[in-house]
Amino acid sequence: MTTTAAVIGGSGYIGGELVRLLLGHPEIDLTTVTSARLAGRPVDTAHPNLRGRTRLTFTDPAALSGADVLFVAAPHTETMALVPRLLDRGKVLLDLSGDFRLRDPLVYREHYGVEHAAPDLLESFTPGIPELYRDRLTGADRISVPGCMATAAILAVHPLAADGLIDGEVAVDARTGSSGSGARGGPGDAHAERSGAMRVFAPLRHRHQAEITQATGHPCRMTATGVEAVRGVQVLCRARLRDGAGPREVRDAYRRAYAAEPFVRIVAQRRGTFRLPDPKILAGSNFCDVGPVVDRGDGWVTAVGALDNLVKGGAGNAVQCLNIRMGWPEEFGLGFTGLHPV
Amino acid sequence: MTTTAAVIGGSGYIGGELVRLLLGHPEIDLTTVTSARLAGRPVDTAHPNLRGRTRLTFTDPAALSGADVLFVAAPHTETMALVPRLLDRGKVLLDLSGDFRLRDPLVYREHYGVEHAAPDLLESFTPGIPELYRDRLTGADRISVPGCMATAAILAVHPLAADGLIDGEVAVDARTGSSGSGARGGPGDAHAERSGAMRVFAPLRHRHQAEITQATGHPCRMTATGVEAVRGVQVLCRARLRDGAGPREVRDAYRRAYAAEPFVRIVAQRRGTFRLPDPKILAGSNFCDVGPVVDRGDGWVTAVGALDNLVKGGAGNAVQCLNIRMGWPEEFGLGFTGLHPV
Amino acid sequence: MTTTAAVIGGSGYIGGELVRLLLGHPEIDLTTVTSARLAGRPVDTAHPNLRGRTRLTFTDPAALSGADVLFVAAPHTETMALVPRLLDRGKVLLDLSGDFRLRDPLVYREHYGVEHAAPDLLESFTPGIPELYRDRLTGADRISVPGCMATAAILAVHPLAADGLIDGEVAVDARTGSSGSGARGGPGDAHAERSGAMRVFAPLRHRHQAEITQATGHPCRMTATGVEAVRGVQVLCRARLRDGAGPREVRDAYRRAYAAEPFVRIVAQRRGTFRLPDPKILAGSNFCDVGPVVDRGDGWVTAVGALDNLVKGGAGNAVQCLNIRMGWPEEFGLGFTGLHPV
Amino acid sequence: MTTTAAVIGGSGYIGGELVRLLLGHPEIDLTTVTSARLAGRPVDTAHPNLRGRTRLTFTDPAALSGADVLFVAAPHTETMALVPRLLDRGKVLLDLSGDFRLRDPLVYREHYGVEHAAPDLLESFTPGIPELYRDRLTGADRISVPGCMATAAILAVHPLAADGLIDGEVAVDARTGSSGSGARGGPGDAHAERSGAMRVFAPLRHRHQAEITQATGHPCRMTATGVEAVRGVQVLCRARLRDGAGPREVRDAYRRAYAAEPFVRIVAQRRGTFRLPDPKILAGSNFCDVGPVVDRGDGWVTAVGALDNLVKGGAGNAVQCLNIRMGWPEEFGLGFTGLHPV
Amino acid sequence: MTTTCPECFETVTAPAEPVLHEILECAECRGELEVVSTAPLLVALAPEVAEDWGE
Amino acid sequence: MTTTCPECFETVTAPAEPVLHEILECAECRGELEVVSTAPLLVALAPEVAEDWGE
Ligand SMILES: NC(=O)c1ccc[n+]([C@@H]2O[C@H](COP(=O)([O-])OP(=O)(O)OC[C@H]3O[C@@H](n4cnc5c(N)ncnc54)[C@H](OP(=O)(O)O)[C@@H]3O)[C@@H](O)[C@H]2O)c1
Ligand SMILES: NC(=O)c1ccc[n+]([C@@H]2O[C@H](COP(=O)([O-])OP(=O)(O)OC[C@H]3O[C@@H](n4cnc5c(N)ncnc54)[C@H](OP(=O)(O)O)[C@@H]3O)[C@@H](O)[C@H]2O)c1
Ligand SMILES: NC(=O)c1ccc[n+]([C@@H]2O[C@H](COP(=O)([O-])OP(=O)(O)OC[C@H]3O[C@@H](n4cnc5c(N)ncnc54)[C@H](OP(=O)(O)O)[C@@H]3O)[C@@H](O)[C@H]2O)c1
Ligand SMILES: NC(=O)c1ccc[n+]([C@@H]2O[C@H](COP(=O)([O-])OP(=O)(O)OC[C@H]3O[C@@H](n4cnc5c(N)ncnc54)[C@H](OP(=O)(O)O)[C@@H]3O)[C@@H](O)[C@H]2O)c1
Ligand SMILES: [Zn+2]
Ligand SMILES: [Zn+2]
Repeated sequence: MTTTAAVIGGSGYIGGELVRLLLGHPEIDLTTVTSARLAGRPVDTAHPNLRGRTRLTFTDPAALSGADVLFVAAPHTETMALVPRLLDRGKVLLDLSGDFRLRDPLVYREHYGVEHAAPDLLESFTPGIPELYRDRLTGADRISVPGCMATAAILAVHPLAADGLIDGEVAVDARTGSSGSGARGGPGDAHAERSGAMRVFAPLRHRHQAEITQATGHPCRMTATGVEAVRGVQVLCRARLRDGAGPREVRDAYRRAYAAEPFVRIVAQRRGTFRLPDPKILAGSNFCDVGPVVDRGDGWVTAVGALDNLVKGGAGNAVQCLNIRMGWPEEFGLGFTGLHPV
Repeated sequence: MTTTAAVIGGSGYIGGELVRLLLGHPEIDLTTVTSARLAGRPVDTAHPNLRGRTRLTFTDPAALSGADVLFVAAPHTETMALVPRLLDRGKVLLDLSGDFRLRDPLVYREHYGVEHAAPDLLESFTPGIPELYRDRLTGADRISVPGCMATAAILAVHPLAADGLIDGEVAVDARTGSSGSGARGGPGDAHAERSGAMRVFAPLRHRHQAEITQATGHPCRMTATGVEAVRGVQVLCRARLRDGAGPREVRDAYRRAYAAEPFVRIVAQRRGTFRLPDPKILAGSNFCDVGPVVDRGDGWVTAVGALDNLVKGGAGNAVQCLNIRMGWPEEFGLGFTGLHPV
Repeated sequence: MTTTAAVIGGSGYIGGELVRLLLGHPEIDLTTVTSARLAGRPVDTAHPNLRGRTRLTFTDPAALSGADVLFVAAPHTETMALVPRLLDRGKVLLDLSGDFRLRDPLVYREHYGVEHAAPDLLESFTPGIPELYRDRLTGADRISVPGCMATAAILAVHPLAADGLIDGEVAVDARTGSSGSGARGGPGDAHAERSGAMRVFAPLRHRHQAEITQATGHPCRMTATGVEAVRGVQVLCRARLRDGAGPREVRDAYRRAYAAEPFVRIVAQRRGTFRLPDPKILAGSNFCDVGPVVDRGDGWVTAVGALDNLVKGGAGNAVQCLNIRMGWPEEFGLGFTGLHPV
Repeated sequence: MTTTAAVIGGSGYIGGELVRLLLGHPEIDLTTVTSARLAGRPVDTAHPNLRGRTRLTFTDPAALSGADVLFVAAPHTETMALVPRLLDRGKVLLDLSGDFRLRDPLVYREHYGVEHAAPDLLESFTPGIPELYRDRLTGADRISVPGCMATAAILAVHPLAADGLIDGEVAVDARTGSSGSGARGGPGDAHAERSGAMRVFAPLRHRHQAEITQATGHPCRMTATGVEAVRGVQVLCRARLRDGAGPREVRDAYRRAYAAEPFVRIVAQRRGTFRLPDPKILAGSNFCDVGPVVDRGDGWVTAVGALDNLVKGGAGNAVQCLNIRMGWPEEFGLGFTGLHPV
Repeated sequence: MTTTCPECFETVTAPAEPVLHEILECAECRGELEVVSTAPLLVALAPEVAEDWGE
Repeated sequence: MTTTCPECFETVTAPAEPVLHEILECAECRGELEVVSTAPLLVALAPEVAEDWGE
């Protein structure tokens, strides 16, 4: 018996990626995809890659009846008003916005500039990070999937933090493609303006730094730059190794943390063209590649992380969380391995 | 004594390019740049490359007082209403829109879908094509600069047409970058949608084909595809050689036509990476590169043309026309040669 | 019981794509991947997207023992010497080079500049075009997969040709990404030279035109241009409709030809951003999108085709042919639908 | 009376840019451009943008006779052997390699892995950084132009360092386009591999960090990533403000340092698409844009710098240094302002 | 009338008779400045329109 | 015979009879390892081929 699923915010970039993945998922029957703007029109109107793969049409969000699983892919600050009304429409709810990621409503207000509208719900959400919270996810009915750059940074830094190998602050330098800002762009997103840009759109205090701190326990200083790419996030995370920690401890920490992980690969090689994580070869795949480099001279470590912001940085990660929650094989719906060259 | 100039539509892409070129022109004093949307704000708000090069602010079009030379870079179908009101504000007017390019108002209606609002003015405009009409331009007070893809095709085909080397129809396959659609893009111009695209936006009857026919005397069948580039137009023009015409006649025709032209280069080489015209190396320059290839087997010729749509395909060509009109050296303001690599 | 497969030329771009697809194929056991240059080293050395997906290492071609199915992805003009030695190493052989595509050795010499080394084998190969030769493929032990641009053009034109809707010559204007020239580039393939280029590398008589003529029965005049893309081919094919053929007949022909085809989609829409076939959204997928546009005024048709040169234009098409040959579901190994945005 | 100039290493990317700039320089007569590989062939063979602009052919380096000014644009570690033999061939020598940038031969060995071949000459070179050493450059006969990323970082950090506003180490995160590696690429530079990449090619201890330390007096920790671009370097430099230093002191420091600089612009705006330095709009121009952002909360500053690696990061900066040395207006030959959009 | 931009500390020139809540643009940092007092002239920074990338 | 990669500390398996100065590749970090002693088996990291960008 299949499980029914609905995607709220199905006309957006994350919504489209959810639809793509759920259509290929052996246990899921995707029944509803919402869009107010495109209600009644075929889903492939917004997602031309799905032509020939589905005959679904968009449902107006107001007409949503319910499903076993709800994926919410709506804008932040709007989602916190939506979610309370959605809770009884599905058994499991996965939110991909920023609204239920931060446990502390004060931190939320600091980073999103508005008061949280449903602070009581915050504690009921489990962070959608399989590599850190797999056990809790098996029983979670409300899952909040982290931000794309946050996921890359958390997975890049986690082995160091978990093993207590680093001291103090983590500096995160993030680069992202244009799909990270969603399908509703402003004038700065026009191709002629954005193409080939290196745009430091967040020179400091990017919102995701609060998520990184929450997950790793380390203060975080983060910048974010838009570079030429549609999909793809890369983070460079620097931290000081604590005394006694060196290349061997670092390598061991990564191996231990990720040996059994289906979607994290350690990439830190000495030869070849792709020596460290590069999102170029990850488009469409659910991998997060991570790789540490230790400066033997001065005891700092740089951990590189890369992923596809719409997959492991969003829709794919949500599907992986659901697979864990339902007890399905973790790879279901996530078999695509990425392309090279591309 | 310098000549004063005004740019109407100065916040757009063509307008910005005109400002860039006119600021570097030794005979011109750029006094007015209009924008309704940005009136009062610095010109470098819209054109960040001009930071430190000008302190001009945008003037509301309604407040335009006048100048010796007016460059009009406003949208087509709106320009024909503007121009009559502008005629007494300047001695020389150069229009860059499509509104005064076609001599026949019926052809205009066929291609622009609306009735021409100032048909009586059409005959008073001289086509801004130095290579074909240099003599007429020396005395022209109203100049209509052709479309970007039209210019490339006209210059690519002209030697063949002028020497009567081809018969019948010319098929033009045009490719263009994203700046060709101006600064006010729609959803399809968003980076994530437009990046890496090969978008056949005009599978037939692109408007520029009427200009090509008018200038070359040959019927024209034209398609246009948006490819990944911000600047740059390339055309492939195919025609049947008339009997007796072969490689030698073709080469001779190009040499004769363009030997003395400052901004047309014949590029048809047998070695190297850039054998035929490629707009990649033309960004910012006023060159139109053209190169014919004759199929010795079957008597067809393919003429390739390339240019920067904002320069030789628009603003630069307008400046060249003005230089001719004023009796200034034709290269004034147009000295930039293009970059490699880029 | 699974079927064993070997990839000869496994370090190249087509080879890597074959490995990717075959690793995901439910009936295939990929046992051997050859490379002389990288013999003994892990397959993911050349194909970093496969990290974590395979532990195979490259085999020296000389040490190849055999497999049920052989995929040959070696350079043209070299493959015709290889194939005779390979015939007894496998039950089914699929060649992806140009060496066994043209039935007539004289046409081969004309287009490849050398004498064919194994002309007697030519007739024994079945063209790997499921949409035209599905029946023959069910019994074929030697399959020659067509060229990437040829496949796009053949599938774009086939319904018109099969229904006798067009007269005379077909003009094909092809655009291709950089992976089309394989992993062994020359100086012109360097990123700084190739990026953003519009390089007319074949202004006339591209080799694939002979394949198009052979498959459609129409003479073909073909140009090919490298544009900015890594993967992706697009063709614009123009032909004159015969008297009496119009938009309705054309639409019907496409529907009839492709109604039941799993990997050809008819894309010719009047709204939206992706109205006609665009390879941008096909990367990694086995679709060939085709779309005809009829000029009601003058009775010409432009058929647009698009595909991923490494998938439907090569490796994916080969796998589809094998699926037919083996009686497996045609989609096996080819489920990836493509991404948007990307 | 014009000054004669020669470019050694004229077939490379820096060499080509020098040729472009020198051909447009009103005081320079470019007499010699060397290349061993292309000796005797036209200069536009390597630099197709110069077609129609010069009839020079390449000279074999062995046949170099001499000129008033020598620009040396040869590979590092090879240049230190060349320069001693060149010293008597010209009055002024400008080296663009890394060989004469570091005053201390031990630091050179540490970063270049080989012993310096001409350590006695090191002290005789003046660093080619007009903004720091204009006075010394007026009398300099040997000038060593800094590295492209080093120049961006030095100019971004200099006002902070000069005014003593920062403490301790500067962390530099650099991004660069593909032309930074010169015209002789390896397999990793192929378009299909490099396009769209985010390649952390120097996760630590990039050579330029020694130059940054030497010029600013601060220890430097530097990473470098290749991103999608042909031209363009961007650096993010982070440092801790010393007690008492805040936004006002920082802004003042930049204004004081660069008020009169012709080629440094302060870009740190609160509105618009290009708020902080972005190399996208600098291609071909000699500007280095710099912009500081102060975190009012925690007292750190992030200084962003951007330039075109071949111009202000190399050839243009060399020409500016020469202009200072010769007492010519500093803008001679460097008038191009950059394009937008592009 | 002039005052100082609270963002970049550049001098900002207001029209002769500034109006309360009028918006000025700082020529240096292009920040939008709201006139919050006219005598003396005082301005406050209007909120920055942030880009919303990478969520 | 096995030893430990000096770069990534992964176990490296050498052929049965390793030869002095033979080059092995570490399966984990793909570093080139030169056999510097055979009994006991010891390997040293061959120099990395750096990319040379941004000069
Ligand atoms: N893009 C990324 O890389 C990424 C990664 C991880 C997480 N996220 C998060 O995922 C969410 C969606 O991002 P996106 O990039 O897909 O944005 P998007 O492309 O702009 O899509 C937004 C979607 O939300 C819908 N929507 C808007 N307001 C709504 C409301 N009040 N109620 C219900 N639906 C509403 C829109 O539907 P209509 O058609 O009705 O307008 C649209 O389908 C955001 O919270 C974002 O922060 C994005
Ligand atoms: N882009 C090209 O490659 C190219 C090449 C050759 C010719 N052209 C032609 O040049 C013209 C401008 O093209 P573009 O690409 O620069 O377009 P654009 O970027 O959209 O700019 C249009 C400009 O026109 C102004 N404008 C709009 N309506 C106006 C009106 N009613 N009166 C006065 N000004 C008005 C706008 O000013 P506000 O700030 O007030 O909105 C803006 O400055 C078009 O006719 C186009 O066809 C374009
Ligand atoms: N690229 C495309 O879009 C495309 C599409 C359809 C068809 N094709 C055709 O597919 C074939 C492969 O193309 P490609 O783009 O993958 O080229 P590629 O990247 O250059 O790869 C060529 C492969 O052939 C191997 N090879 C070279 N000489 C060989 C020989 N004498 N015997 C056995 N193997 C040999 C190479 O292995 P080593 O490691 O030993 O050098 C390498 O694995 C070509 O015939 C091409 O025309 C290509
Ligand atoms: N690319 C940048 O962004 C950049 C920026 C600043 C500084 N630099 C520095 O500038 C120098 C040139 O860089 P590039 O990017 O232009 O490199 P490139 O494109 O590889 O060019 C190197 C040039 O040096 C010549 N050459 C090689 N060996 C030589 C020798 N032994 N004697 C004389 N000439 C020799 C080559 O000439 P043949 O034709 O004879 O081979 C070629 O003209 C390097 O030191 C680089 O570090 C580069
Ligand atoms: Zn200000
Ligand atoms: Zn290792």
